[in-house]
Amino acid sequence: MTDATNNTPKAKTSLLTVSPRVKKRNAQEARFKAYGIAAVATGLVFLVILLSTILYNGVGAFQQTFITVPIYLDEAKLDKNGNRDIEEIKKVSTFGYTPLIQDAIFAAIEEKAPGSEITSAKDTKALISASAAAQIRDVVIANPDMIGKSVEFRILAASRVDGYLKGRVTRDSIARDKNIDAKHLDVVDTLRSKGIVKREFNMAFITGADASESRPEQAGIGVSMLGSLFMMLVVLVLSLPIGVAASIYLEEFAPQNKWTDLIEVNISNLAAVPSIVFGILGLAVFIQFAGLPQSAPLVGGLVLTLMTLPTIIISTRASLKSVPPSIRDAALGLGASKMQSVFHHVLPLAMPGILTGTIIGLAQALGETAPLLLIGMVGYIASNYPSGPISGFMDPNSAMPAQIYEWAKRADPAYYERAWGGIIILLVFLITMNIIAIILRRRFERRW
Amino acid sequence: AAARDNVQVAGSSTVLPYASIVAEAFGENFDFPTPVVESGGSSAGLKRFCEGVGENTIDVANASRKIKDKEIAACAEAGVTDIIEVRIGYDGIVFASQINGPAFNAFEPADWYNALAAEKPVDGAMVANTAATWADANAELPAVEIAAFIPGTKHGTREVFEEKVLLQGCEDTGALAAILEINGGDEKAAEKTCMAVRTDGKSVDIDGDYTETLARIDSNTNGVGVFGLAFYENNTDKLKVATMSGVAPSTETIAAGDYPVSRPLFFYVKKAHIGVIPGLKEYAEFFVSDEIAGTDGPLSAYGLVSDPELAATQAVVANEEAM
Amino acid sequence: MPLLWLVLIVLALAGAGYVLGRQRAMSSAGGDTRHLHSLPVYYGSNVAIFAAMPAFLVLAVWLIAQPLLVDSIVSADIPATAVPEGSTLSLLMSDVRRVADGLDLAISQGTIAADEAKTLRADATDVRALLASVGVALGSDVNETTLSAAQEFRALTGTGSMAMTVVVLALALGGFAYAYSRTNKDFRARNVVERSIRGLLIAAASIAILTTVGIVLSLVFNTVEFFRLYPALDFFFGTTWSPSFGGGSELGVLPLLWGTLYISVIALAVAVPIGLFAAVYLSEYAGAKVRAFAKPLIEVLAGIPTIVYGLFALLTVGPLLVKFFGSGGTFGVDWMSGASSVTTAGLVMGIMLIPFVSSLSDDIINAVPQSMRDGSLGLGATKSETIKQVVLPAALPGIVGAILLAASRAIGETMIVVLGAGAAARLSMNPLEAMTTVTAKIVSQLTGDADFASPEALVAFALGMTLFVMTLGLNVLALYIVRKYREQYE
Amino acid sequence: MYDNPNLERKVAQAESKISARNVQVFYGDTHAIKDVNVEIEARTVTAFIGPSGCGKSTFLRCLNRMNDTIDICRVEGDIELDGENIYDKRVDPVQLRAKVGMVFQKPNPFPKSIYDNIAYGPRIHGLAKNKADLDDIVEKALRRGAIWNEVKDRLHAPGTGLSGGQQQRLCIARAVATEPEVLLMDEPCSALDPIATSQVEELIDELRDQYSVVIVTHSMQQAARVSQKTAFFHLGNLVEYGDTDQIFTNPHDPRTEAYITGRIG
Amino acid sequence: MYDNPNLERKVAQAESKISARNVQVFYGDTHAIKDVNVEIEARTVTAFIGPSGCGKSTFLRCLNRMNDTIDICRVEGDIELDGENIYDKRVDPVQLRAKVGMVFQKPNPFPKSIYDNIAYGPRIHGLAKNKADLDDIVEKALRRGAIWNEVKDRLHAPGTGLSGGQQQRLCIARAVATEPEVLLMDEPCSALDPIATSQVEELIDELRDQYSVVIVTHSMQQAARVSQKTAFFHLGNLVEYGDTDQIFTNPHDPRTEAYITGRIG
Ligand SMILES: Nc1ncnc2c1ncn2[C@@H]1O[C@H](COP(=O)(O)OP(=O)(O)OP(=O)(O)O)[C@@H](O)[C@H]1O
Ligand SMILES: Nc1ncnc2c1ncn2[C@@H]1O[C@H](COP(=O)(O)OP(=O)(O)OP(=O)(O)O)[C@@H](O)[C@H]1O
Ligand SMILES: [Mg+2]
Ligand SMILES: [Mg+2]
Ligand SMILES: O=P([O-])([O-])[O-]
Repeated sequence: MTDATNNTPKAKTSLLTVSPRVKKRNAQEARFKAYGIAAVATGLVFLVILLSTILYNGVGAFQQTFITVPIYLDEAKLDKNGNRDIEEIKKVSTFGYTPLIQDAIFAAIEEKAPGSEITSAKDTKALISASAAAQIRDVVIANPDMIGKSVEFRILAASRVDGYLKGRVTRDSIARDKNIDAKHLDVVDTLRSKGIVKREFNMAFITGADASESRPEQAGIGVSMLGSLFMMLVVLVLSLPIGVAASIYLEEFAPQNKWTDLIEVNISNLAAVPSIVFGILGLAVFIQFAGLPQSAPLVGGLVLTLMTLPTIIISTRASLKSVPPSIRDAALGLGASKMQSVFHHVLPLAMPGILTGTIIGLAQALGETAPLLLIGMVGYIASNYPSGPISGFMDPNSAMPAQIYEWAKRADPAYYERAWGGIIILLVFLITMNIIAIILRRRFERRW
Repeated sequence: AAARDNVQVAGSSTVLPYASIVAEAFGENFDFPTPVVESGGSSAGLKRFCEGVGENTIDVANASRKIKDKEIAACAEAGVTDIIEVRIGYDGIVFASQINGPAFNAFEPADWYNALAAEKPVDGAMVANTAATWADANAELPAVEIAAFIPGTKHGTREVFEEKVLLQGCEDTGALAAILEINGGDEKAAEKTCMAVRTDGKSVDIDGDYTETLARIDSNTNGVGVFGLAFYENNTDKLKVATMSGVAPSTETIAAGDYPVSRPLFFYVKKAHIGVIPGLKEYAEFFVSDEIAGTDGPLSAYGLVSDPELAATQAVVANEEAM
Repeated sequence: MPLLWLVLIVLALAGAGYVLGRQRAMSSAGGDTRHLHSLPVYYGSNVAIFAAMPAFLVLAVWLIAQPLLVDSIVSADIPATAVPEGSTLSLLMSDVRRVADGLDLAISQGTIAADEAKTLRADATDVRALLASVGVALGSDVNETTLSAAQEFRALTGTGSMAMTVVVLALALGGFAYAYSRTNKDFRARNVVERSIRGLLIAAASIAILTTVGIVLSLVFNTVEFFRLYPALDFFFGTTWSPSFGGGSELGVLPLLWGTLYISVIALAVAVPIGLFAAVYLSEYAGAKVRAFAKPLIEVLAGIPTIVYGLFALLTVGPLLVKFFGSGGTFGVDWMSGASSVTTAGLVMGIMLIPFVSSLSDDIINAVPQSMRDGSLGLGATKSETIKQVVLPAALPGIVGAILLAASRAIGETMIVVLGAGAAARLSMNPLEAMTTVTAKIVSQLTGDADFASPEALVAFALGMTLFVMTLGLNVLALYIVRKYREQYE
Repeated sequence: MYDNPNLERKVAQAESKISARNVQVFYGDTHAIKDVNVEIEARTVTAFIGPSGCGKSTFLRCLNRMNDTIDICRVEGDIELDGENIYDKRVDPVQLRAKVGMVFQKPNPFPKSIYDNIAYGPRIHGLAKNKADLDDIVEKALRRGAIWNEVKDRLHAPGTGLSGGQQQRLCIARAVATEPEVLLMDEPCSALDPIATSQVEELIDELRDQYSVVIVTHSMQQAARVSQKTAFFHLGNLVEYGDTDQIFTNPHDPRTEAYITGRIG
Repeated sequence: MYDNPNLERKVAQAESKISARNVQVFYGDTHAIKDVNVEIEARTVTAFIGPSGCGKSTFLRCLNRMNDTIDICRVEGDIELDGENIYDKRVDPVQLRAKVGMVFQKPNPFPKSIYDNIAYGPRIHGLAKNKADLDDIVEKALRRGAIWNEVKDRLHAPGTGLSGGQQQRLCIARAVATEPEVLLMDEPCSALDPIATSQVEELIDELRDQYSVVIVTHSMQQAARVSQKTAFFHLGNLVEYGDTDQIFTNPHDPRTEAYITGRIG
């Protein structure tokens, strides 16, 4: 061992003066770190841009314009025979109620805004929502004794009127609009100053059901939120345990051979299958073969489960793989069974990665529309609130993203605003879900 | 399995707005549950319609075109034999540009043919379309770059656009005759050539919805797009509509047959489900009733061109006359 | 007995089995767990599993099989002449089921007595009105055939349910007794319980396989049908995609594949560097607080509905790019004619994919043991050298997995493509031109207006199948690469 | 030089606990253990010595089937524990490992609290009747692992935050807590200071009253101090096996002699 | 008892390489190193001894600022290398660590090939002009790490597939390859067999010609064999520091004596 002595000691360099090579390396280091910061900042900047766009466009949906007027429930029109027979009252359709409302509004205009250009009751049609008739009919059927009386109602204003109060509709913009005229806006201004027309917080947007194309002012996201909720329950309850169980089997128990390779490739391949193809599968398997009901959140949840499974399995396997083998050895050496070593030690250590996969998988499932298209959850599904958990899973319903997607397509710009409002709610839903997972994840995170 | 008690409708997204208005009113006025109206396109709707009879298939298919013979055959193969065809009215197709954009006020089919054709006959040979501005197509149109947003090949509207505008324009300009001369009288090929749209970016296919077309026109001053009448009527503040062949589009001019570009809308009812699915017949009858589909009804108010022969349609539904 | 009760009873049996099994094991060991082969919980669980599992399995099978059986018996009794013209037996049966359900409901609401329901006659009672009064709407009046079939249906269902209850309870008790009798201190309860768990794990893993089989099956018939109508060669090697309603469409897949590849590559070119750098920064440089804050925020990007990204592409990014590259733009080049382009969609999709890369990679990087880093730092490596040369290679398999997931998502995305990249299929090198992807076309052809039996609609299935096979190839390749470069620490 | 106090102690009887016959181990194509025959006696400490990489750890891991966890590892031959072949299909490796405990070469505490590290084994084997009992077991194990005083105030701190030597003693305590019949120790003292080493050696000596202990060590002195039997491995072969004092004073095989005299100090 | 051949060798001069003054180290609230003052001389082997958990590793890690990587760790006081304060703001820890190399207590080869493990340092520091040069450096380092013969045929096999002792020698070779001025070794021989140990000790002795070596060891014999200076730590305090033979033959502090005489063998 003489070669060491041939080594001439390196020239002494001061620690305080940084050598050129180290300078270069440090510059590299600084650049590398800067890239990191830039990357995080880029992500956050885009987040801010997207979120502010969403908020800017969507907050309007949380307010709505209402008209509060007394309406005379004319017996001659609602109960011709005057015997308060509920079946007969039901025969009067919503079309029969519309004139009553128009009369009431016209009366209010004549009283509060005398001299307006609105000269007939029919002309007030542009001011009120078509939903009003149904609203009043429901009340009357529930309380037939109201007939013949004058009752004060708070009814929705038409979407154009609402848009006028929100600044979306202007006097210029209605120039060629056949649905509303400047005279209507004049009246709205007056009635507003009199407190009859008011813009208020719109709870119905958060709790309500979808409305038809011609009544954006009535549409709410509540029912489809429940649809999403029931769907996500199915997804969570199925995909997390199944995904984790499948990963555990594949990563810890399955023999390593061509067969497991096939499964592995196959699972990553499933992640690349377009979501609409899962819809095709769902339609064939769950509806046509298994005979589950159409448009049901249960089916939606099953389809989304199949779609999210690969995401969860891939991230779970990756994090199971990263648990050091010595931990497994330690447990096995103590006489723990393989199963015990996995469930007691490996799984908790892999939990952060599993939860990340779950967050991302569920986020994807929560925002997915395409597969729902084929199993009948996209469209006009203004169902009522599910009457219980079973009907929540089985009755036709939509889901938030499908609802938003539909709204974004509709012609009336009022729906565009609602679409963004819906996105806000979807994000709140998502963030709530994430926070729970993140809190869990932080409890499991530990570097060793 | 619990029996299904709601009417299940699927199909065309063009018909969806009207169907949703009807379904909503139906739910409000009848004791039956509100029908479920899915969107997903005429093809997908009819496909599910023809999947067979039974509760796990839909009852009604909306379509923005007539059902095809091949589809009827496929239906029959799956046991769906008695189909009631209901025409609910017409969809007007309008040509509109940005409200603040150049003055596109009047179009002729020939303008569109000249602007968008892929190849045009010039001196006995087909040459690629070189029109760069609308003025190149028609000197009276503004001299701005061509930026046309037309329905993508998935939309039935595209077929109508090709036949009623491009092909018509081809004929009007005499190009059809010239092409026939060049290709030796192959009519089919000639028509196909007439309807081929240039692919150099002057014409943009929209596979999305009218909202997408609107967004594109919003951000492109020179843009001209194809819309449904109802959509236009809800967005008159952003869009300016042009006349076609000198006629302004409106429910009246279309119903009268003056405005040239429109198409019928349909829904199809599975006769076998009538009497089994509660409310199915009532829904169909309600849909075509005067209250709803008449000229004063909410559908017309929303932009559907009421069918002048509505009474005949009502009779078809009432008598459950299969095709 | 209502199903719920049955389930509850079995569960109760299982619960009791748990307690008793545990007790028996304990007492056989004289109260000292040390003499037991397994922990007492395993003995309990063993009895519980034997009591519940077979019973529930049979219950599940029964619940699926009984209606099929009853249906076939009842429909066999319906004379062919009773089926109205144009209708089918299956529709008649759904009416029968509805009436039977309605009768059940009527009985439970006390509208009619149970005996009355059995003897009801269609000509004597207005069954439709009766059922309407309990909230079951019927499409037409009930005739005698339907009603008697419904009564038979109820009778059979009742018998079936009775039998099911007996069988399930017997099984639960039998399983209970068997497992209980086997319980003693030398019984290998843990092994038995673990075998059941392992069975569950295998079942879970096979769901992934079944899904694949299902997807292939649901695509393959229509794909074959498509190739019968359209030559496969033209499909695979055609360079034009132009479907038309009148027939004579050209449906070449190449432009779509090219668009898919191009857009995905651009999206990954955005997402992978940003995501990886973000992951590295968050796991290696950032303090605990920054990380706790930034990571979840970035994850929100994955949850924003794609329609928002689509609109963002269409309304913000596209016009911005046109401002740069369009005619009369900042750079004075005329490379871009409309807002839609491969780059528009790619950029925006890349943003959406950032968290796929960053979050998953961050977890994997975090799992690399500290001693690896110490080893490198101790040699005088800078942090970035350590990360690049030691940490990232050690985390490679996981990172590749994350990138694959992002790529998969890019390939499967529709909304952003439709709004950001346009709908026109084109074979072009220019990244500022509009193109489209296979997935977008699957959706549009599937939801379009073409005749559903025509090649224009069926092509969606062929496209799905093609994409499936191609991504399979890509994944095989990725697996091979990971295997080759995999570096296992410890 | 080998002042071994234990040698004087009577080895009760030469009852065999583990007997290995014709054991071969392969890692893929590598033949790591070649035809090893050895009898490990009950109530005896057996030391495995030999140069690094000679297969001591590998052979040790055969004795409680820890090699099962290495995919490419293949074991041939018979290994019997109390006359029963441990590679028999009917044998539950889990049960085997509860009887044959192991301390690994690299300390590998669980990323859990110190308490939970120790309590884990007793919990899964049901050794404690109640919480107090468990506390008791944990304390006793930590004491036997000669680490009680250092950690008694932070039983609920993570086991991974200990110094290297502390971690190793924690692992020893953890193995002892499950009360195995045979304890396999792979260089248990390599990270320990002399005092801790002597405590562990005392523990080993104490365990010998009831259990068999197999210890891999690089320290000739340690082998001489604690073991009654010594096995010398070389390149995968068991070169020599016999009474410790015989091996150290009068090795039969020249390789053994070379190794032992090649030592320093 | 301490047959130390090196003691006779002349220690060239008592030039100080590293001097630590009033060093305090805290892990969060734990005060792990308490007011330590020590001069580490150039061309000298200094041994740190002391019971497990007394802070040897911690103090060692201060000397090349490896403690920077532990979030909760805080160092106070002055440590100078060649008269320059290594905790000075202007000092780049990277440059420092290139000068002050380190071998860790637990072997931690990179998950790379054996060759790449060794070549890693020379590559980042740009020590090799070309491939042949690098091959040379790798071979030399592996020879000095006394592992060349075992791995020369599988330089491109992964470093993690080696036995424990082989891994440790690989890590030593890796540290030597970057030619540090000071080499810190945290129990480098704890996983080694006697022959490998003696090879490493020879290496240490050889390194002393040019470098300073600081070695943490639990083996009194080893400390006596290889070091010229010894520091005895106890509960975070540096109890005694002096010439090795003085410490071992004539300790001033009763604690040192207790520790040394408490040893066995
Ligand atoms: N997992 C493995 N895969 C492949 N070869 C291995 C594996 N583990 C050990 N070996 C090889 O088997 C031989 C014996 O290794 P083993 O770990 O048993 O040595 P050892 O005697 O314990 O050495 P040390 O004293 O250094 O720990 C060595 O050549 C080693 O490289
Ligand atoms: N990362 C850490 N966090 C908290 N405490 C630590 C950490 N590392 C070490 N300690 C504590 O600091 C003290 C000194 O530890 P150190 O590792 O320096 O001991 P040591 O002298 O090297 O012991 P050994 O000889 O066992 O390796 C111990 O009490 C230890 O528990
Ligand atoms: Mg070993
Ligand atoms: Mg230490
Ligand atoms: O959805 P459409 O069929 O009307 O295009």
